[in-house]
Amino acid sequence: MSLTLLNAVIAVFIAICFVGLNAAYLVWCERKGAGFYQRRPGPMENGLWGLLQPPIDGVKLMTKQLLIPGGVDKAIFMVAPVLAMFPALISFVTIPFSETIVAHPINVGVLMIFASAALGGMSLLVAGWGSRNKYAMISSVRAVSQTVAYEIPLLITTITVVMICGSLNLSDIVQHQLGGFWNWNIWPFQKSVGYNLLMPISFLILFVCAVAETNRAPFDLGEAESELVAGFHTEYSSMGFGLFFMGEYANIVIGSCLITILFLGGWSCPIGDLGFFPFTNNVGWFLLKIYLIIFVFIWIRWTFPRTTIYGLLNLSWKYLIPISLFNLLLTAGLLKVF
Amino acid sequence: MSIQETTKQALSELFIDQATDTVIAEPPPAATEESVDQEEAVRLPGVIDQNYDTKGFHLDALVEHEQLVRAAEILFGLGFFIESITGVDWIKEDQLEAVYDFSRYDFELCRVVVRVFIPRTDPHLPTITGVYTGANWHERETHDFFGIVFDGHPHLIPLLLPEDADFHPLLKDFKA
Amino acid sequence: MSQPIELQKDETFVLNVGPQHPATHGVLRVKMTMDGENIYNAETVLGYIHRMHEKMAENRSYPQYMPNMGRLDYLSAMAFNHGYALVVERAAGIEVPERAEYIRVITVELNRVSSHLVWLGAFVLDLGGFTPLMYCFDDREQILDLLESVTGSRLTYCYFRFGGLYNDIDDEFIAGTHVFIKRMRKELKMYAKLVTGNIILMKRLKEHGPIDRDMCQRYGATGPVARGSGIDYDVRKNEPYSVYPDLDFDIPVYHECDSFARYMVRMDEMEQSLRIIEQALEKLPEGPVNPKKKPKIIKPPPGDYYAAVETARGNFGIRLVSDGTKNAYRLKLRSPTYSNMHLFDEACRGMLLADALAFMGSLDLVIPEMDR
Amino acid sequence: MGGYFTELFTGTKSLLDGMWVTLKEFPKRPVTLSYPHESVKMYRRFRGHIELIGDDEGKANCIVCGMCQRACPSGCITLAGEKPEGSKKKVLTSYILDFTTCSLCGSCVESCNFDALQFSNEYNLASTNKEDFIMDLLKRLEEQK
Repeated sequence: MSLTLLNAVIAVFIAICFVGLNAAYLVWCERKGAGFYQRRPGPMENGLWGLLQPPIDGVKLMTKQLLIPGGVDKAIFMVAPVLAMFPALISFVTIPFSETIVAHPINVGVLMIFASAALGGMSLLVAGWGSRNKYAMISSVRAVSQTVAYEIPLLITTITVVMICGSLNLSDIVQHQLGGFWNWNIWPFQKSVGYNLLMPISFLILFVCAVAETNRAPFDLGEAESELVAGFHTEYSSMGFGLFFMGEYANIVIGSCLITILFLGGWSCPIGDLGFFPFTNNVGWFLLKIYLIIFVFIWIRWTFPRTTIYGLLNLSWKYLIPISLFNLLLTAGLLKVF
Repeated sequence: MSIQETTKQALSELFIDQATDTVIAEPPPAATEESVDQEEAVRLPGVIDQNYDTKGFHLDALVEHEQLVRAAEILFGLGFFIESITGVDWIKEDQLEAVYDFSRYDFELCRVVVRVFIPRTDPHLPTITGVYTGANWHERETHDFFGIVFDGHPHLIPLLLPEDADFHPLLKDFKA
Repeated sequence: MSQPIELQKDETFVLNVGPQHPATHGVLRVKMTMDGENIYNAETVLGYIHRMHEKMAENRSYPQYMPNMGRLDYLSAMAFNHGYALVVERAAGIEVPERAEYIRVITVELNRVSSHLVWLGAFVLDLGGFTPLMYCFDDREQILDLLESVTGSRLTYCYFRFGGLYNDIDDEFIAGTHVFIKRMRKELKMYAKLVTGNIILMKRLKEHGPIDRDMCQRYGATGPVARGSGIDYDVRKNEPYSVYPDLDFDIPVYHECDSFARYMVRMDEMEQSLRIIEQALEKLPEGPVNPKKKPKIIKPPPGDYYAAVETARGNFGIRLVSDGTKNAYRLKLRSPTYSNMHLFDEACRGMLLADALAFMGSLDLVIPEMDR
Repeated sequence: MGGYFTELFTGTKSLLDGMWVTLKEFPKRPVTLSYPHESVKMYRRFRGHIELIGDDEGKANCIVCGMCQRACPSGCITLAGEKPEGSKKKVLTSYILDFTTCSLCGSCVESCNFDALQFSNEYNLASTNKEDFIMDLLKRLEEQK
């Protein structure tokens, strides 16, 4: 028992370090990427290629005054950023980075991630409500309706994969896809279900849902800087804002981890385990895959304009949910046949 | 019949019941040598043609202030849109002039200017917001700058000036 | 979609959009009464950057007032200068040499393209897309460099003089303009792919922000706003001035009356402006750019004069009342966005906040010009 | 139903088109200039603040006619001159430009008939001190020599 607890504490500590570093350097990547997409160099001044920018930003955020607007409910106002960060950290506990690197493998890891992701939506509501600001309020209401709408196709798609792999354990799902890229769930032919032509589309649906769940452009209705100033974190300064920021990037990492595990074979080497170093199933492949997905996240963000709330809900209810439901039924049928 | 003639005729009907039958056929002012003040002072209500090349507009209507709304209605019916409303302060004559500019969207070019003279003390005009909704801001602006009160205006509060402004900067006797 | 919703007056709250808000592009304030995210009504509050340019005109001589024009609409300062030059030339009876007229047209049209580029970038930024802004500014930079090499400044040009120009253009400028036109044609295709075709953008603009013909007439809307509502009104065609009658160009008109129509009008106008510039460069005659005889002190005869030009945002009119002295007796500036913005209140009722702000972006507002 | 799938297809295609455009920009070199490290060459006609033109000995060409002062719309030029004994021409003794109100319109340069004024190429004019913008152009001319 105590060993498990210690294990968990160490895991959370490592997760915090990982999340913190990731958040900091993902911001750098985002800014640099934005720069390259926009014909400019991005951060350049601090260190080589601006690599010192994130720590300096961190110092700036930490030394700033934490302003609390007059008349807010202080408890709620203060708890919101923590609530944004906490579920993201929890989720990392179950994510298998490789066969051995996993903090605490849970049999129902998928459920665990979704449970904490749902909690993430809560933080936006709390922040919007606690800020005593009309923009923040509108933003939080938007964000919650968005989360509700996109959790459904996300879950349905995940269930499809879970059915194919026959397990809710994330490690088992990856194990099911080992042995070369042709075994990944993204392809329309599967070992267990034969030909399911909708699998690539399911992957896309999961991807879109991940973008929407993490409140990223083009689904960043919660932030919508040209409409709602800064949305739910309008009133936050200093580390309160910093935590929201870190939470956002942590969520992006979790989202891409989930996509990698469910569809891209997790830590598996794309050409099968050849038995010598880079070509073994190791954590390097996992990280490579998640950063590739994050690159696409950044690419999308700096390409598209923002949708509106009805566009977002239309997409979810008219396209994503019917198609993913159809795929669920199809997969169930195919499972019976093969 | 060109739109200029149609408009002129339509506007002229405003002045028919004014007993002076010479008004309609008033010739365009040929001589501009005499000072504009005298010319404006003797001018009677009516519509006159103007030389577009030198003036920049075609028809010039001087109306009494009770004819103003009717004139706007006529122009609206003929498909004119409102360009602007403004004032001119003729301090020597102790008069304020309100100038309404109208123009057309189609290729029959016709710019119409409607003028009203009102006394400088206690200037009142009827609003034309009932005809042209867009006159709202123009009238508010004119109220800001000249203090002309537009009777019946739905929301006559300062627009460009601060909300507590009680001065009218474009009056010639305004000192900052 | 923004279906007509029964909005309850007693369940509303007031949302102050501006005077400091990212979507208002300046110090415009819109007091929106909202029912949830739907707008019940919107009262525009102007005057945060009001500088009383009209009073300044009464205290400055005619040439001294010229720099003020660039401060009205910082994005198409050239067209505003043109309007002012036109009215004074009309009043004082000054002839303009042909070469000067052509150069005026070239610079005004270049300025129009640059203004539309800023609008495009800022408009897509309003919709949440950041990258096109940077591309637009990159393209605009080429125009600003060209104009800077001729006029000496980048934004408030003050390039026109009564009867002529500040100085002549050189071969370098002509060559640079040809290069720019070639580049811009390519870039317009790129924008069509990146922005115009984008499904998200189309969904946000099509059938949103309706302005019909009747509304335009009542409010006096002009420029791309009117042309997006099926009104083929363009001062350059309807009331030809300068050498526009000699040049072959079309007025893009769209009949959909929505934000997308206004968007398309501006995109097509850039293409047309390039055409105008190309032709004007071809026809550019030799000769002086300033008239041989010009009154030393400009004193127009008493009377009132009117001139209108087509700026990037619509019909800019100037009414000049002269009393025969060297200062104007009264100068009225009729700015296009003033009328265009006025219809916002009526048009935005029942819209969602996001749509209303997209609609506001499609009106292409420049606040200093509105407040004057 | 047909419209449903057409829209799905064209919509997705338009998004991919857009992504292709931005991806093509990704490897290109930036077009910006890292300003404090490098700066653009100013155009010959660039309108900076005005400065006096001197002759070879560094004496100002200005004959103190005051045309520029009268031409200035915002009244930002103050100049004074005196007639030294035995000389016919006035000599400039001070030429102050109040740059805080100058709008760089160039009316002064145009009004000058004696080739005494020109635009400088200065554009690094930011300062936190208001006094920096009250410029003594005569001193500036002397310093240039």
